[in-house]
Amino acid sequence: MSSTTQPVTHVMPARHYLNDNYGIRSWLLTKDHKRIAILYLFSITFFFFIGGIFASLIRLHLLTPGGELFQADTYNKLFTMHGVNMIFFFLIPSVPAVLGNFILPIMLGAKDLAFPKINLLSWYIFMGGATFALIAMVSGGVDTGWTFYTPLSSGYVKTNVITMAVGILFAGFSSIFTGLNFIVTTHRMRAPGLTWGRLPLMVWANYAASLIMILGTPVLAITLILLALERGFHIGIFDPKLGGDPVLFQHMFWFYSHPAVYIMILPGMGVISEIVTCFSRKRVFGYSFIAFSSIAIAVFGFVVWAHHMFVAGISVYSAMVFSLLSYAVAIPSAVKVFNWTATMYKGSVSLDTPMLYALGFIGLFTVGGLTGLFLAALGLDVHIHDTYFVIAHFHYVMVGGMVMAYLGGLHFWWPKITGKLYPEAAAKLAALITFIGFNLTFFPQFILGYMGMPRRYATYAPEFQVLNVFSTAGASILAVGFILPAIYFVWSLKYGEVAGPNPWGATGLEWQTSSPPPTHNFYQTPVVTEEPYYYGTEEEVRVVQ
Amino acid sequence: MTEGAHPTHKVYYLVFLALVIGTVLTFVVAKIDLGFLNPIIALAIACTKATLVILFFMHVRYSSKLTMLTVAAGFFWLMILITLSLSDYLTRGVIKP
Amino acid sequence: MSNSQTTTTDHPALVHQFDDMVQQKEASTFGMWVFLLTEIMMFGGLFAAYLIYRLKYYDAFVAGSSSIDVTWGFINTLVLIGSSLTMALAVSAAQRGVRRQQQVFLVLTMVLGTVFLGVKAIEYKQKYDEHHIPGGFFQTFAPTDIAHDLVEKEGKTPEAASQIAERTQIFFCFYFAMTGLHALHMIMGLVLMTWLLVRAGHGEFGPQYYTPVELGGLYWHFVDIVWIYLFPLLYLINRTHGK
Amino acid sequence: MAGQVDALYLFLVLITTFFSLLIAILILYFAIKYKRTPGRPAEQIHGSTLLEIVWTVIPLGISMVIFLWGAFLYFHMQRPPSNALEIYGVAKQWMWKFEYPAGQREINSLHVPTGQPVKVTLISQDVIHSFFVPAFRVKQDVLPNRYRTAWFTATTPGTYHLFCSQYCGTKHSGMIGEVVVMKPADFAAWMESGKAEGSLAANGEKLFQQFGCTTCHRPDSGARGPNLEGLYGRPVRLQDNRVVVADDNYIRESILDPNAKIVNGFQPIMPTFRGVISEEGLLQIIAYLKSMSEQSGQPLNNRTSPTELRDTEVPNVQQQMQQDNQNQKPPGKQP
Repeated sequence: MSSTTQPVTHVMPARHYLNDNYGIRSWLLTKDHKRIAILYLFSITFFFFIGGIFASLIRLHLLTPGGELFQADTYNKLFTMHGVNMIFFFLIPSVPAVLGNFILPIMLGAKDLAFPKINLLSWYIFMGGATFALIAMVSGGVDTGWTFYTPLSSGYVKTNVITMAVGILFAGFSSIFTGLNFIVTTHRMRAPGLTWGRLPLMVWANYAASLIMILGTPVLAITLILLALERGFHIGIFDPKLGGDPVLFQHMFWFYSHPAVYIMILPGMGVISEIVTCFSRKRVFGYSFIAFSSIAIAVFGFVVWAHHMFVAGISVYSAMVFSLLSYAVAIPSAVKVFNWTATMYKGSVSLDTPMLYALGFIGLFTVGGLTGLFLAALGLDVHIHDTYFVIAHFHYVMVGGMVMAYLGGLHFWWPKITGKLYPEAAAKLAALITFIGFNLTFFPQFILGYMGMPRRYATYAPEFQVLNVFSTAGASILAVGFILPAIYFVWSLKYGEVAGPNPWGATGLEWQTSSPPPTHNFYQTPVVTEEPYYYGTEEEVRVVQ
Repeated sequence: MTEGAHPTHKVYYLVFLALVIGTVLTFVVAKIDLGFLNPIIALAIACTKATLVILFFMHVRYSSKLTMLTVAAGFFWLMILITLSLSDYLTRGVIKP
Repeated sequence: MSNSQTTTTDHPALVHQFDDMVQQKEASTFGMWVFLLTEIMMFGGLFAAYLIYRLKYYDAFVAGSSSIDVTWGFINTLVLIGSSLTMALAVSAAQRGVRRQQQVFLVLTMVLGTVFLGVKAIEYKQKYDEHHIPGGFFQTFAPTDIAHDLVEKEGKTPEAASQIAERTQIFFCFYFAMTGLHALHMIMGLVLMTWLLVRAGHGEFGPQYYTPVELGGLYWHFVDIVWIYLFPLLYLINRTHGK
Repeated sequence: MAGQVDALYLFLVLITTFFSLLIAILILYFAIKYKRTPGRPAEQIHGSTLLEIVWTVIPLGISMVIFLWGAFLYFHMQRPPSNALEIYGVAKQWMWKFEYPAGQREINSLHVPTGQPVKVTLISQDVIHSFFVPAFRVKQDVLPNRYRTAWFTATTPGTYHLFCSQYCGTKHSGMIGEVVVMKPADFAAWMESGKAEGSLAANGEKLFQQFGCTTCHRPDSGARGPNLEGLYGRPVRLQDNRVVVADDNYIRESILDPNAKIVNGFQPIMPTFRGVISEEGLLQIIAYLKSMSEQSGQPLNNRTSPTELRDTEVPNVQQQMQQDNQNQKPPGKQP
């Protein structure tokens, strides 16, 4: 790390948001976006590990074709709860509600988000939803799959679907409020001189994701309400026996849940843009193309949902329309990948931990994105739909993409959040273990999928076993890669080196204030005079020496 | 720009009058058999009424472009939801399996 | 603009994250609009589903719609439009800082809103008496009267009438889901009004700060707009014959 | 079909490999080549519109090729050939039931001949299932309210997996079966040995009688219901002047929801049979109506083999025609 080799000893600032006041009330009633981000960090880390335990149990169970570990219905509950947990209570809030919440107002040079009370409220709503979800989980679990397809979920299973739906509904409203806050803050609270063309790409990406949150989530909300009504009162809206159409549920569900994958990945892309520029010491290649591709993904993301339904009985014409539109969303993603790669060209590249995660992201997201083309190709999707190919694809995007980006971002801004540096060697090791474990876990699943192993199977045909064993082995490595950071992050709080305001020599307003920042972020409102990622000559003199 | 300008009371009363007339008109037209035009007219009147409320009662006529864009985005996304869902339902069975 | 004559950086209602009242008002108003955007999508999901089933079961939707007493819906539309007017006037009064007028118009708005909900309650009671509540929770859905009317007034065959009547269940699903969600918004609106009324009583609103009333107005008008669409979609699908 | 799907798959695998390697190699190359060294600052580059255009247009071009290729295959998959061997499948939690027109029934196994297209018409009794035979690259969700079809042509004798691929509840992973592909001669022998008590059409005819359908659906001019002879597969003009084809889904709807589509010139006087006739019963009635169409000289199904199928059907149909004639009664009251 170039900056830490400099003979400068930093000291923690005397006053910052963490020591401004103490006590449980000062946290639970805080309106400081940074503290709310910390609250979110604890909450979603909890859910990440719960979901991770479910995942480990799933992988253990699949070690043998006969699935001796659990009964089929226990297994079904495990994958349902793994999905619900990870998607609604970890992935969707991960970057926006933790990193975005912390860093976005500072990046904008604002004192806080536009509506701090609503921000706090959104955390409480999230925790309310989490409580419902936990109640559903401990009181027998849910076994519908995270997709809740009717009429199975509305009339056939006997588990706590309604409780879980209410939990997800709450989590949804929490993300609506986060998105609302981000959008208003981005529009109305930028520092003087911070024009749209000077916004960091992290802001653009979170803005795009927020658009999806506010436009898509309400449709999920109404869908879940209808599902709960159908299940509770048997009103017939999705029940074929009463004239309802179960496929309509899928339309309404995927209208949100497909764009939702962009809620998950877009903020991650924003993180990557920050990291790649910083550790290449270079302005980003094609700024406006990356910025607008985020918006393009958000908009196009809404017109592709039925590619989850090519074999569900939708009309042939409609399937063709949705397939064609699905490719429209692939292009902006490709543009981003190429631009990040080009950013490294003739840079001054340093492979610190965040950069390792970022490079991992680019590679794995490329594979994940390209395998999405398989699933959007109509004739091919017929074969691989609902097989392990789909599982592998979205884990490449969600874990290989989003979780990598989240971890990269967490390492990148950890010094800013806590004022301390994590141990670099351990972190690099963890990044490497994660990368290897991830590929070993999920790459075999592409092959399994093409061989025809359907998803959500508690037992499977013996010929699939070898690849499943690989996958389970990989999962155990991956688990190590995820547990390590939890350990050394906690360690760094006490023993970590003091980071100083700008350990990476990065640009951006968040690095101009102290680490950790003061409660109102800046002692005086910053004025922006440069374009983002201005790693110009003075910078080189200062940082590279 | 500031979203502070408001119309006069006279405008409010006129809009109210227009809304009442629109309501009565919807009611009357619904009783006359115009075939496929019935729902179209009903929705056209409803859209007009909604536009009046949005423009005057909600002051969008006097607001920034951003507000107008927000309103437009709402209806645009609603159209995405409706048209693309219908693109399935209306073309089902067109190609004989 | 009206509120830029005086300095706006030392108003008691200014919260710390904003630089001045102008920024605060712009942010709050925009926030409300973004919130209404989510509301459009939430009702939009119902509208889309409604449209799909209406195309599929048109006869049943006509029959179900015609079984509702249109007079109540008509009255309610006028009531709600009236409340929108009083709300707009309340905002105007707040902007001018006339405390008495604010209170009068807010109370009027609340009265009209309550009248609307009262009428809604009467209608729901009718549905209950007629066994038109879908699902088997409150009572068994039994649209025998609709079938009877179809035979008597529309000249349908008994078989066709009973099949159409059976399908009105889906129509009533939407009737209750849409008007129910709307009524829920009305109730939330009334809570909001009460809060505004208290603050107006303290004389908090004036030319420099009336954003809460303005936002309450935006919300109330939005709820009104939803009803403007619900009225023809639920009450007037096809009234050209029958009662 | 499998070969064509595999070809597209291979094409995509090549594309994926190429671009993944391209990106990976570039990243590694840049990371090493432009490793941070004191004294060599980064070169600030804004971007290049030309490059942006290149890497927008090339992926767009490639993806359009993939789209057209995939759409072409899909279109093909959605249109079963007319000479297909027709099999009916009923899915329920958690088993598959298959019925052959000649009356053979199987549970969780499906016997098909090589070389001939096989069309499976599918319906679910409860939740959504999915008919998935990986070896034939065929998958189709099985809905509880509409018939869906899947078709394939098996080429190599053997036993293949049949999976339910749409999560359907507790024993989802137990809802598996096998597709047994046999040489045509073996298949014919198997069909012969497994013959049940009556063909689908014959059973359908029994139901037709039992539910009194013949009271109204008669070939004479005074009938209160449309004549169903020769109906199957033909266009029908409705009361509102729309023309629909009388396919499986139409017939199903007309039995369960008779008022939905009224044939021109008839009154909506048919009661619904929802909840009265089972899914299998509906399939039998459809098979019966289909057999009446084939009998009345309008073969929609130019089936060529195996001939045994026709042999088992024809006597039944004749028998049923005789019964029809016997059942002729004076026309009922005109509405």
